Amino acid sequence: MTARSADPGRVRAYGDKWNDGVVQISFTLPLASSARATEAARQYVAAMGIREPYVALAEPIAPEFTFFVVYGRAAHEVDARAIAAEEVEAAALSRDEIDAEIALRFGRRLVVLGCALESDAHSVGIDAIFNPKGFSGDYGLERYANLDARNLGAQVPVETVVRIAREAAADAVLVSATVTQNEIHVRHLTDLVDMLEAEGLRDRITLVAGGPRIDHRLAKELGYDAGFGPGTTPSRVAAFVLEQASRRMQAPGDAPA
Amino acid sequence: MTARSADPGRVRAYGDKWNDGVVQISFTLPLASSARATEAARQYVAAMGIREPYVALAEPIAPEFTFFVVYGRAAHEVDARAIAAEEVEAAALSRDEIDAEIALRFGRRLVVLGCALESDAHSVGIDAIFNPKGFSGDYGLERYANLDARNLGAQVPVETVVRIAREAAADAVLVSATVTQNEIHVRHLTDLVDMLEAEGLRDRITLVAGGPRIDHRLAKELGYDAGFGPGTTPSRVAAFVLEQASRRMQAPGDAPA
Amino acid sequence: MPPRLGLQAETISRCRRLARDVAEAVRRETEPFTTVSTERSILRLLGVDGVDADDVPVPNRICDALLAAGKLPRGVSLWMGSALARGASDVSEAALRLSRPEGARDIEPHPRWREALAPHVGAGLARVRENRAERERRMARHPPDELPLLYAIVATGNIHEDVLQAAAAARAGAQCIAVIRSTAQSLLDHVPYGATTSGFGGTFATQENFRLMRAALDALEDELGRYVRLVNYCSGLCMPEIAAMGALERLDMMLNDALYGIIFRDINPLRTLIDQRFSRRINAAAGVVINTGEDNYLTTADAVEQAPAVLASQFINESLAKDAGLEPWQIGLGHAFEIDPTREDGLLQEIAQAAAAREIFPDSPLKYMPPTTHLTGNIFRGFQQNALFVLTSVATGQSIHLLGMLTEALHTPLMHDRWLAIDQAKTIRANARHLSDEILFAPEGRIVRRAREVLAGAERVLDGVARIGLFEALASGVFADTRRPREAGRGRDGVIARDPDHVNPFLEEFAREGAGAAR
Amino acid sequence: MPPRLGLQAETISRCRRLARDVAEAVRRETEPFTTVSTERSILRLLGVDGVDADDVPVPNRICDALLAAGKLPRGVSLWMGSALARGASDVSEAALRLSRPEGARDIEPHPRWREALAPHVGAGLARVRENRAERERRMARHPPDELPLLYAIVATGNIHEDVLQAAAAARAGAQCIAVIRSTAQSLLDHVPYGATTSGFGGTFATQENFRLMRAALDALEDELGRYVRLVNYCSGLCMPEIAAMGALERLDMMLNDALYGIIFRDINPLRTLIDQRFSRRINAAAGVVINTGEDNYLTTADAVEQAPAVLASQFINESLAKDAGLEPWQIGLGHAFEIDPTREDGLLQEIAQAAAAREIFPDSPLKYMPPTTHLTGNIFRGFQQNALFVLTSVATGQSIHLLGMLTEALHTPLMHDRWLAIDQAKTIRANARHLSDEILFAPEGRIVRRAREVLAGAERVLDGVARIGLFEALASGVFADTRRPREAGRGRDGVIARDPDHVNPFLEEFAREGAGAAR
Ligand code: B12
Ligand code: B12
Ligand SMILES: Cc1ncc(COP(=O)(O)O)c(C=O)c1O
Ligand SMILES: Cc1ncc(COP(=O)(O)O)c(C=O)c1O
Repeated sequence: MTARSADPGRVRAYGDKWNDGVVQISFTLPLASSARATEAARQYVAAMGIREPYVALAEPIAPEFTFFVVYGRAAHEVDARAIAAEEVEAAALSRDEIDAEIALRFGRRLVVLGCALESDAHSVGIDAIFNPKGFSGDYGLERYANLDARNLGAQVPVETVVRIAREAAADAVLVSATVTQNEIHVRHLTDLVDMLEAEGLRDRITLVAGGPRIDHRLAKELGYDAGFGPGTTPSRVAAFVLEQASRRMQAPGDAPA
Repeated sequence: MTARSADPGRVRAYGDKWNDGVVQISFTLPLASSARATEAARQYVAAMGIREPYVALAEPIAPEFTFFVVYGRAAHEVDARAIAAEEVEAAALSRDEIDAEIALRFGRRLVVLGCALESDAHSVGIDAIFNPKGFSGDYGLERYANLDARNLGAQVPVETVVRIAREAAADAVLVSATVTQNEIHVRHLTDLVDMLEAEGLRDRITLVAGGPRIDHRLAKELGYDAGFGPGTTPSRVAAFVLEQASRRMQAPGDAPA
Repeated sequence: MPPRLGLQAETISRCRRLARDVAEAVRRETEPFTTVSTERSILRLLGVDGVDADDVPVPNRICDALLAAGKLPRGVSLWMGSALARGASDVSEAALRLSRPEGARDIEPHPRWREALAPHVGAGLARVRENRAERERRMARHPPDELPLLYAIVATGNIHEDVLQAAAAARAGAQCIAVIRSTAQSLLDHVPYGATTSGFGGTFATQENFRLMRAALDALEDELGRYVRLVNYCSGLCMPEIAAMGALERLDMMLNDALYGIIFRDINPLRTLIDQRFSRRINAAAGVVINTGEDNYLTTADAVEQAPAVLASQFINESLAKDAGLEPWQIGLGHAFEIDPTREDGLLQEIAQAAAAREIFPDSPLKYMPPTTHLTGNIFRGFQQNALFVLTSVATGQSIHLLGMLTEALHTPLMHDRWLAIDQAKTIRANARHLSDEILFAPEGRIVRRAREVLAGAERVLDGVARIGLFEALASGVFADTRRPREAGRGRDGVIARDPDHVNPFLEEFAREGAGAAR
Repeated sequence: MPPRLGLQAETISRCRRLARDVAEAVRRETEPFTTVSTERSILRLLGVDGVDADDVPVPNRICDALLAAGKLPRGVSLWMGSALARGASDVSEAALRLSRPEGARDIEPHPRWREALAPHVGAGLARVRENRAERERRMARHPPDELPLLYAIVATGNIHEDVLQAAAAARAGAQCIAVIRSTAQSLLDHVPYGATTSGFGGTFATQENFRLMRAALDALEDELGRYVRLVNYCSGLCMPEIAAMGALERLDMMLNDALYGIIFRDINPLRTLIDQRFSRRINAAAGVVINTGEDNYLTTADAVEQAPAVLASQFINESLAKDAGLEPWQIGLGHAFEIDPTREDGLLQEIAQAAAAREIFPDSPLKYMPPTTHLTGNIFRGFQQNALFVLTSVATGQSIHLLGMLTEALHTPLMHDRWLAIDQAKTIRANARHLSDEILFAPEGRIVRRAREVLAGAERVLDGVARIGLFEALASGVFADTRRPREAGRGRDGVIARDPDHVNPFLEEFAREGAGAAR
């Protein structure tokens, strides 16, 4: 008999045996440490559908707070085959291919703006996409022959972005959002979409968001064309911009799916 | 406005705000690292009823396995007031008080055996309860004037325990179980109960289990009078033995609740 | 005694001389000016506080009115004194008058303004001195603190949650509590008012928030048998005002960097360098320990390459601080453990840099910042880096240890993230207590050579800065490859050329007190 | 070159001399005996394998039958040779005959038994030599391994899950894979047969399990560009049999301690000390690196108090190993990082003990075991202790680093527990690569003094043991406060006084090969 292997239709956590479903959960409950608090932790985890919850640690971290580390078995199953991971749909192209395609399809350089909005002073993310140096060996947009890439930096007011987008007739605006506490990023990202729409620019521009807490799904929800998370490389972004800009050229005026 | 405080009827995890329900979950899925696998992890956690699951880490730890660290909000609530934590019911007494009570109630020394069963060679736990040195400043049972405490050590066959229990007319048998992989402790602990019953000794003896993975509930299920987990001090055990032995004296023959 | 590298004393003093030249040039260039924020700080020290119906702080109203009336160049002191001499019953009535456009327009200088103002200057100074004495009394009641001091941050955005979590941290062993500011408060040209409950990535620095946290920490003193230090940020457009507020509410430490605002917040260089001086004057008088922000350089650039720039900046911050009257024990110099953990022998370089800072600034507390940029969603790896960070901190005799969070890459600290960090630091600090006495560095080895290299690099940087001057250096991007021209950046319009008869009575007092003696 | 403590060479050699005396006395006392397990090992080396209908291994059947027939004192070799000389077509047929009671009863010694047996002895030795050569060939193909070697355990109880997880560990960077045995296999007086899938706290050591894991690791060699070492336990009642199996299946390391079984498993001292010698003879010939188990002392007693006992035991294990023909490079001496992490300056003591072991046994690999007893359900704290353990290991030049698990207190390692440990060790090993070259110990400091104290203590222990002899020392509880009388304990009945003409052809061969030269 060999070790039973996974059924992609019924995926479960692997601890040290197939489908044992072992998971580790940690959290703090606002209860003074006691057998009662430990039982509360067990019930809290049980309520998640975790079997055989075992409280490995019940540490009093303040008079009325206890930190717990709990192990147990999550009997839940995921059908990996059925998953349509929300992913940015754009072929992976090299810098040269992209430059070539732009020349071919547009016969001009595409104007791409980059920034972080309002109070967000984190520029390293947007710099990683724009600066020639790029990210993990992949050159930044400013190195692309056929991209007129302008990095506006961080802490740029929404109005400023919109003004420059109009003046420069930008093809794409790339926004970096890093500070997410109390959903502040949602606020700023939405403000930008609203103002672009108010100015009738939204449809003409490929709008992309990125940042450590951004993913494609969230960006779509906020009215962006795409969202990129941790580890994004510039070329993937450039390829997407090319893709979208082309669509817009074909169907001017109306936003693509 | 001051920070909202907890409603003991609706307890939830505290991350950095009251009732934000923030929990951290880590596990490995038998899937190659990919956007799909990350989505599977999100769904697995969502299936536990965790809101806004955020995959902080998706680390390929083997060709077909990915390790995940996920944060999210567990909206579940626990009614802390309703919890009856399964706890050993015995007043906390000092060594002197216990010795005095034994003299008073029994007029003789109580015979207490200790051991770890069969293949389990872990003796530190049972030693912590029996050895004079004791545990975290609390003297061991061998220091009690009115306990005839006999530590049989580890790896003691079940038959041996039963034989000695009969010969010594033991009042209590204390069993330590440390190795729990593949439920081996359940097997050995149950064997002992069965054999004691077969020999008609069960009712005469206070039967106690202990160990890092033992708790009162489990011990009860397995037919023991009590179970003690990590951090147990000898005096708590002695107090319980006194309690139970007294009950047995009053209602000889039939096992107490 | 931490292990020694045997760095050349001459090189070190040459660096110090260069830095002093830089600082003196800055003073000459900034002395002709005052700023709206400096004037507002004077008002706050005089006891002016509160906001008007539109939530605009009274000090802002007054300065704006006087500015509009063309009267600010002579300084708020003259006008407050005159208002009082002309019958204003007290400071708030005087403030009320001057905050009205017509009040500001019509006020005439009064010959006896100084006498009228004196008692209020005295009252402000008295409160600052009393707070300092109070701190010293409280500290004297307890055994000396274990070093390095464990410094924990709270950053919920809600002062009440902050108080709850700060108390938990203090009980767990934190010795300094820093309330992180809401993002980019440095860009506000006024200080928000009252208790605040919604900030982003931090909680607004307001005088009421200072008071609430101070009271919460004082309340723990007897239970803990130690005094818990309170820290906030004294940088940005309101640098000196926050210094004043801190002095009035007995804060113990202030993040107070001469260049941070310029480089990382694009605040006007002139404005910042004028403000940093008065803010540090106030901190000096208040007995506050400042923390410089060199760690920030390492968050955008490679920590190995930037090491010389960090050291150079420490020398400059030190001399600007001394120039403003701070004693060495008040000058907490910042640096950080930011080298890529996967780098071969990277730990040796961290040790070299930490030991070098200790050897070069023997009388100043060193504020050691945790790994941040190289932390990822792997919280276990993060906890490991923080363990090496604590050990390095203890082994090299650092003074103020900012606790690293295993979740640094994910969110502002959760309750238990902070607890884990405190427990980690306490455990390792004790477990390695005397390690610094027991290890020596191999002569001419990798660690010693690295330290020398960094010092030599710093000297080169300082040499360049001294030659062209700090303003020119900032303009040409010497620091963090960021160009900040003298006249550009936020808040330039708040810089005002002083009238010949402009007075800052507090500066005069501080000078008399000889706080400046250290210079 | 790891930092030196400057321990007195005389003291060290005095300890060695005392240990040698102990070892020689043990040999004199054990030479008159053989054991059932030693005889079964001879059978296995001759090629006897398999189980009968009742799952009893054929080697056990034969020894039992010969014992019953009173023929075992003359040794299985004589009877196997005679059976062959009397027409048994091959080893298995000879084995079959002797495994039957009547077969054992009726067999007569044959004058030409040696000639008949010789080819089979030769075949056995050839396979052992060929495996050793094969290992050397494979290793020669790759660059030398990075040190310390990262040693990971698998312990699922199911050999197939073990294989899966071992491959994952090897790919992640593990250089040694140890398959932990099912609990208390040491108490079985036979070796289970075939592939097994249900063990407790580990997986049964069987020859088939050895083969499966060996094949799985060899299959990774080209992908990884390195040879992955396989480890198992060669202790307990079947000590030499497992050594034989390991030699036949090309295991690379064996946990093989002269005293572990006696002290921690209550196995008869005489039996163990006879068996350890032949098992080590086999390991010597097979080019196996043994690991001693001194770490176990620290799991029941305080690591600071026990340090001298650990060192004394290392000296004894070393001399018994040399006495059995093992070269210094084959003698992996065990110790552990088990001091209470909350102990003041505890880390300094760990460093002192680790550096002392390195200095005292310069030519032997040191097997450094992770913190276990002080690990708790706080998995983060556990990960932190393991980080300090790795750093200490690297800084003091340890050779074999057993990876600590953050979940040590909870369960046998999960897939990702192991990955985290490997990633941690790889990262710190590189990040601190040359740290051992760069630090020195303060002369006469806490670390140096502690090392001296431990060595002095060890000398006292050895002195006592040498005076009364090892058996008496074991009986009087010198080690781990556990009393083990010479005649008590499991498996005493398996000890048999040898007949004058008893021969062990393999021992003869090993001696001829001069493996024993090292003595
Ligand atoms: C560096 C840093 C800083 C530096 C910023 C310097 C600078 N000029 O950028 C300094 C020290 C100034 C700083 C300050 C603060 N910071 Co900060 N900082 C960080 C840190 C350590 C690293 C961020 C970073 O540079 N990552 C490296 C880049 C390359 O990664 P990235 O941003 O994810 O970008 C990649 C992808 O996301 C993607 N991407 C990013 N943007 C975009 C955009 C587009 C269009 C696309 C396609 C892709 C894309 O591509 C990039 C390459 O793959 C993080 C913690 C951490 N380890 O992550 C905290 C962190 C981001 N900071 C934080 C906070 C709260 C602050 C402060 C607000 C704290 C305070 N109150 O003072 C301040 C104020 C800053 C402000 N006003 O916004 C929090 C945010 C918490 C949250 N989620 O809300 C973090 C997570 C730390 C923490 N745990 O508290 N910070
Ligand atoms: C020390 C130790 C050993 C020593 C044991 C020495 C000895 N004579 O006891 C040695 C090295 C021999 C050993 C060997 C093995 N061990 Co071990 N060992 C441990 C270790 C490190 C510490 C256990 C300990 O001493 N705890 C200290 C005592 C005081 O705590 P305690 O037992 O919980 O006891 C307290 C309470 O539980 C309670 N209590 C305990 N018993 C009783 C009884 C009664 C009646 C009462 C009232 C209370 C009570 O009171 C005590 C005081 O508060 C743990 C890991 C860890 N950190 O916990 C692994 C561990 C227990 N061992 C483990 C394993 C698997 C083994 C082996 C089987 C591995 C192998 N295959 O070789 C072997 C074989 C042992 C065997 N045959 O059983 C696993 C068990 C996994 C599992 N849950 O199944 C652990 C968890 C390590 C791991 N992660 O793999 N081990
Ligand atoms: C000196 C100094 N001031 C201020 C800040 C951050 O505050 P703000 O975001 O308000 O600029 C930092 C951040 O590290 C700092 O080092
Ligand atoms: C030398 C040695 N043999 C064997 C073992 C454990 O195996 P068993 O449980 O079969 O005795 C150990 C455990 O650490 C050991 O150190």
